[in-house]
Amino acid sequence: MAFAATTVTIIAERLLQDRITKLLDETGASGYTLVEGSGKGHHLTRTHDRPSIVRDFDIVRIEFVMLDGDHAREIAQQIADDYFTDYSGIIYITPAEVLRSERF
Amino acid sequence: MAFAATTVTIIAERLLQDRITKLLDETGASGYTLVEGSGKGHHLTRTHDRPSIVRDFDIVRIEFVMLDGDHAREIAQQIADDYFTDYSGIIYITPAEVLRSERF
Amino acid sequence: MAFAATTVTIIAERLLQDRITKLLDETGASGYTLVEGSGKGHHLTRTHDRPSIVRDFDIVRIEFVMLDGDHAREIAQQIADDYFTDYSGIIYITPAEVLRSERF
Amino acid sequence: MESLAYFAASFVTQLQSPMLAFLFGGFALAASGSKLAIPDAIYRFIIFMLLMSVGLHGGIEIRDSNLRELALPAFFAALIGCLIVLIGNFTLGRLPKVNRDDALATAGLFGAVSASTLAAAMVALDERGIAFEAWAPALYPFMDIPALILAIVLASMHKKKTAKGGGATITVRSIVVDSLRSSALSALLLGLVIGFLVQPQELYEGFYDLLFRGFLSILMLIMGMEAWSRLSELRQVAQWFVAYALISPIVHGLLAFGLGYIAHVMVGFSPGGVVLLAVIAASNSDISGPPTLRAGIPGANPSAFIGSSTSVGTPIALVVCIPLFIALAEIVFGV
Amino acid sequence: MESLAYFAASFVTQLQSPMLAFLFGGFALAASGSKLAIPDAIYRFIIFMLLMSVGLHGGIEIRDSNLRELALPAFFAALIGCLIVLIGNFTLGRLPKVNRDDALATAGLFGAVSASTLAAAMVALDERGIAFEAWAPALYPFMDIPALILAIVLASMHKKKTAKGGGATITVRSIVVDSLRSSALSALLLGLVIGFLVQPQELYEGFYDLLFRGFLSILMLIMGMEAWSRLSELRQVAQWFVAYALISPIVHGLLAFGLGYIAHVMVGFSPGGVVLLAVIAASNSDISGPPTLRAGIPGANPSAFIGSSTSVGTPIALVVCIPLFIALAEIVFGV
Amino acid sequence: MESLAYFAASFVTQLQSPMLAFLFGGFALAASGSKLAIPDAIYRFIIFMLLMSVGLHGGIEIRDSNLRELALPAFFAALIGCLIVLIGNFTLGRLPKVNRDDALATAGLFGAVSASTLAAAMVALDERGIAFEAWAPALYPFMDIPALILAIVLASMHKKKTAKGGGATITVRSIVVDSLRSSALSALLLGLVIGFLVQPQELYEGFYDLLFRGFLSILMLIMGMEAWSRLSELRQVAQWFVAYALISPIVHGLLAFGLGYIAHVMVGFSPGGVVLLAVIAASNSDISGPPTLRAGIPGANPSAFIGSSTSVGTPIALVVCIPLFIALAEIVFGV
Ligand SMILES: Nc1ncnc2c1ncn2[C@@H]1O[C@H](COP(=O)(O)O)[C@@H](O)[C@H]1O
Ligand SMILES: Nc1ncnc2c1ncn2[C@@H]1O[C@H](COP(=O)(O)O)[C@@H](O)[C@H]1O
Ligand SMILES: Nc1ncnc2c1ncn2[C@@H]1O[C@H](COP(=O)(O)O)[C@@H](O)[C@H]1O
Ligand code: NA
Ligand code: NA
Ligand code: NA
Repeated sequence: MAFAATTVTIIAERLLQDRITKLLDETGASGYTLVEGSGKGHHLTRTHDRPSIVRDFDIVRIEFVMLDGDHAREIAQQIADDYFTDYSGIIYITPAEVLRSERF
Repeated sequence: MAFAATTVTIIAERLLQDRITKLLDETGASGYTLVEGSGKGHHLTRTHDRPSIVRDFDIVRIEFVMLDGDHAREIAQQIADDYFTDYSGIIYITPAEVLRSERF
Repeated sequence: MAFAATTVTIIAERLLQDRITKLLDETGASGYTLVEGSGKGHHLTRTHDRPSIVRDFDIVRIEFVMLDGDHAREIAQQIADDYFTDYSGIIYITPAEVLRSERF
Repeated sequence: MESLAYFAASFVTQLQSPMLAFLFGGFALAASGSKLAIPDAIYRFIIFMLLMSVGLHGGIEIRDSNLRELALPAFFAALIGCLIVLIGNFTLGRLPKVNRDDALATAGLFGAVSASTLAAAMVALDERGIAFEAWAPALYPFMDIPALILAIVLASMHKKKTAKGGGATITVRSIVVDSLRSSALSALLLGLVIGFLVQPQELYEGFYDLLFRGFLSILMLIMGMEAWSRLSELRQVAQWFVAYALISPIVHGLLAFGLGYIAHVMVGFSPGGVVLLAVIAASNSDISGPPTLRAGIPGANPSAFIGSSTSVGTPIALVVCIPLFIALAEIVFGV
Repeated sequence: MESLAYFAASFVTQLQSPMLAFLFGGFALAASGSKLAIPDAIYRFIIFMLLMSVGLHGGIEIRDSNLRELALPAFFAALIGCLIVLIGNFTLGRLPKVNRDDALATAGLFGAVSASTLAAAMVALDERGIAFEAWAPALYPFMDIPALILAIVLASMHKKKTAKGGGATITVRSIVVDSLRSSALSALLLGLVIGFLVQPQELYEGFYDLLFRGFLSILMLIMGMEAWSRLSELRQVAQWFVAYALISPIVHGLLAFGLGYIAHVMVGFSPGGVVLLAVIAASNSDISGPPTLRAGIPGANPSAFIGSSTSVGTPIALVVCIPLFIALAEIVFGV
Repeated sequence: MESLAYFAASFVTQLQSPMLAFLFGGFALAASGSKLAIPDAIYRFIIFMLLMSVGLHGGIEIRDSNLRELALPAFFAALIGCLIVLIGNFTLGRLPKVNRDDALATAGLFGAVSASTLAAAMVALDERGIAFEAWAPALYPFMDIPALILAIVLASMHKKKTAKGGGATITVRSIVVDSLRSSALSALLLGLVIGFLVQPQELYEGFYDLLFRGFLSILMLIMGMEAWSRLSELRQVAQWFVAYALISPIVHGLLAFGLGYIAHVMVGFSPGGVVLLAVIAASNSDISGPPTLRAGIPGANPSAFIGSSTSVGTPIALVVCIPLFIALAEIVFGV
């Protein structure tokens, strides 16, 4: 059986990774998944595959899935408010369905 | 022209990668895409960028797109039933549209 | 506040990466995010973690988010027309909402 | 009295070895939140280089050695592997708040062998000038595989007894195959075979051996950093696992030292060989063990067995057990 | 008769070289499903080290050599590159069930050159004590680039003839540039230039040359594993590709040996140089070739050309051709 | 007159060093669009190896040196770090179209130190046979940390004055900690401590020092490629940054040379030490600086400070400053 859920995707600099995942832990996300990437926006072009001892500017893509869509939105809004005034990054929210809802 | 389709995203331990992709091959998914990542859920914190000779606990994110949404859901359910009783992982399903439908 | 937006996901061979991102720059996408992966479709099985001096056949997953859904679809269609007749790859489009719309 | 002083002196001298300095350096870096990280690709390459080197050396030397001497130590290695799992099952496994699956997986891991600890012990023996048989490192799989098998078999027997049955059926064959296929054992065995067949003395000395100690120093640094970082996993786990990880390496090692002594008396097993047997008993598997156990005992929580082995068991094996058994050997065998 | 026995003996001795042992080890590991994997970053670094080393050495030595001697062998190299593509087009390309694009891409790949095979041949010559000109490895691009160009040009001519036209237009210039920009040729040429200009003898000997054989042994291991793993690609491909990959390296190599012999007689091209020319003819491109061909002949199925070259062509070049041509040189030139 | 000719000759000779050849090679590769890429994991490993090596060497040697002599040069290093930031603030920061945050971040970066440039200078001194104190590389943090602190403090003072306040509050302590935790300084300090405590002479010589120059040559190649690739970032940035990056390394270096000369006269600071002080002043931080500044001055555009330092400042430091200061030292000190 599939249950309605909400997926939030956060694209940010690695610099923020620890702070964002800490916030997710505290606000009660049941988990998150993170992949590393590159990207381009208004600032620096970030290239994952280039030698870079400074990995803090690399892009991480963090996604979390939640059954409670309103809560997910609140968390997303908080991240946007806390970090995305000063730092680079985007957030988007998509509807989804999940299997095995007891995991969330 | 865009055609309605369904995207299934599976987040699992690398341990299961071969079994899941084999199942996708057999059940007739026309393809899949896999990226490596890290994550946190109810168990171990998995960190992709830490030295780990034991890569079996790393997280893989597998997604496949299908025109036939019911079939996609069946496959998703089968993976959940076969593997996600014992092992870590989540599955979610999102609606999408695809271009060049002859590829699927 | 959340604004309606459209996400386009392009899965292609790395061979095409520069051409696709250049097209995105020119057609006015405000940014994009890219992760590396592996995959299987009708052709070669591509394995990201295997020694491969020939990285051109690796899979890249490029996603961009746009407020203007019609424009996003046009860009997607153009990529499909320009590159996906000869080369491997798929494109799919999903609806989303974004926070901080001024970034797009 | 005198020998006790000698023992203490030997132990303390060994604590000042460069290898342990790198291990402690790893603790310090991780504890201080340093951003230094040795890339994963380098770590995997180092493991390959070390095991290939150990294998090649063994293979090259083995030509001149009497392989029949291997029989008794190999039998003892297998025996120890099984004993460790049984001991773990009857001690750790019976403690309150300890899940049986977790206990068996942990005991299996401590019964199995760490290639990195083995390499560190070989360098430490070298530094003290204590010889060992060329085939001694090849005792590794004889202890590793039986321990993993027994742990998984006991877990599935226990499951059948208690639960509604079902679950994956893991065959003994698949466990053996899985272990042999692990990156550590593959490299070691391949090195042995190549070393034996083509005797690549020059390649071994000019490349693999040349880089051995340097790579080991970096591996020690990584192990130190990993040990510290994984401490957090332990918070989620019953305290008993920490106690087990602190004590059992020493107990297992002494047990093996005793059996090794018997082999010394009976078939002339060398003092260095006895130390290596004790060290591989004291060590816990960091490469082949975890995935094999995860597949074989899916009910076990990886935090329990990985946390206690990486963060506690391995440092104990490196810092306490290696110097201890070498000092012991110097007393017992007068080397 | 005697020389035949000598030939056979030389061939068999060479089969016992450590490098081939690592190659066979790679087959064995992959066949047994071993989890050992050399990280991709290490693989790419090894390729860089080997080609930089070959380049530096060539550059350092080239000062004292008469570059006019290069002209004839370089011309022959280009000729062979073209001949290989033409032969492929008229044999493989005309066979039933073989798509012309696939055939041309495969022939282009076999006309082009493998840097790894070249490095292996240089070590093998060293081991047998057979000298070659410092500039001989620099014959590489003279064969590589013409082969790629001709294959792509023929494919686009064929397409224009048969199909409705259109498609990407690839210029000869862009193919040349693409090849020279490939990581293999870049490193080789950069090494040549640096070696020639600043003569970094110490750096070369103390680092690049020091690690050369060791890294080559690991590269051989990787090539063995890759060869086995890619066998599955072959299943999707007409059997003719396998036959072509089995036979053509030997044919191409013998052809080049013949032309090399002519250069020996005419301009004193060294026996070792003749062997290298034959080996680069027998080899197939693993670095610059595949992406250039993919871009230039988009209709060709990469499974066809990558499967047959990596899994069949390369092992044949390493295991059969190198020892064969060296043994042949020992007979013909009495070295 | 004569000494000027000598100066010019020394400068030109140094331009032919293998290290610079690799740097220029990197420019050439990137400019030609070569696909050669040294994997990120290798780059990070090389940085580790170089700094660990520098640290170990310093630590081993430091036992015999009089550490009181360190005081004045260390004080000068800190002074220079602060002066550089102040100079940047009052020149670059007051120019039209230059955002103050960008100016301060850039000045902070140029005040901070590049480990890679330091390593290159050490090899260059070695090649010219100019000695320096074992502890001289340890001057690094004394200049690095004050420069970063001052830049961030000035930026936040400026923000408070002009803007509505708010924003992250960064403490001096957190900047110090961040710098010490960076991968470069961690490795250097760990090496110093291990070298000092366990004196791993053999390990140092047989591994870290053995590979030092080779790895440095690859690092130079990477720096050349990076410099060229990042040129595009500069297009988005005011021209003044380019001018600053061209001129300031030389000015900063000469300033430091002068203070170093004073230390030479007062406490006998060695000629090689003076050169190193000048080079670390001329260098700009590629490892610890950028992330610390990004966190501390979030309003600064990374394109501005990364583009001008990587693409202009670093090449100037390597190509112009190192040979210049060495030639100067040869004249001034007659070494
Ligand atoms: N429209 C977009 N679609 C997808 N990713 C984006 C978009 N805009 C920005 N990003 C990502 O966010 C990162 C930071 O953006 P910026 O701060 O604008 O440079 C970029 O490097 C991209 O990875
Ligand atoms: N709510 C979630 N959102 C996104 N990813 C999740 C979530 N829960 C679990 N995961 C992923 O699934 C993996 C295994 O989860 P677990 O078995 O709960 O430890 C985690 O490491 C995450 O990568
Ligand atoms: N149905 C699908 N779902 C997800 N990814 C796909 C799908 N089909 C193809 N792909 C991706 O596109 C790549 C190229 O496909 P192909 O040209 O069919 O080999 C594959 O390697 C996959 O990464
Ligand atoms: Na053990
Ligand atoms: Na060829
Ligand atoms: Na500086």
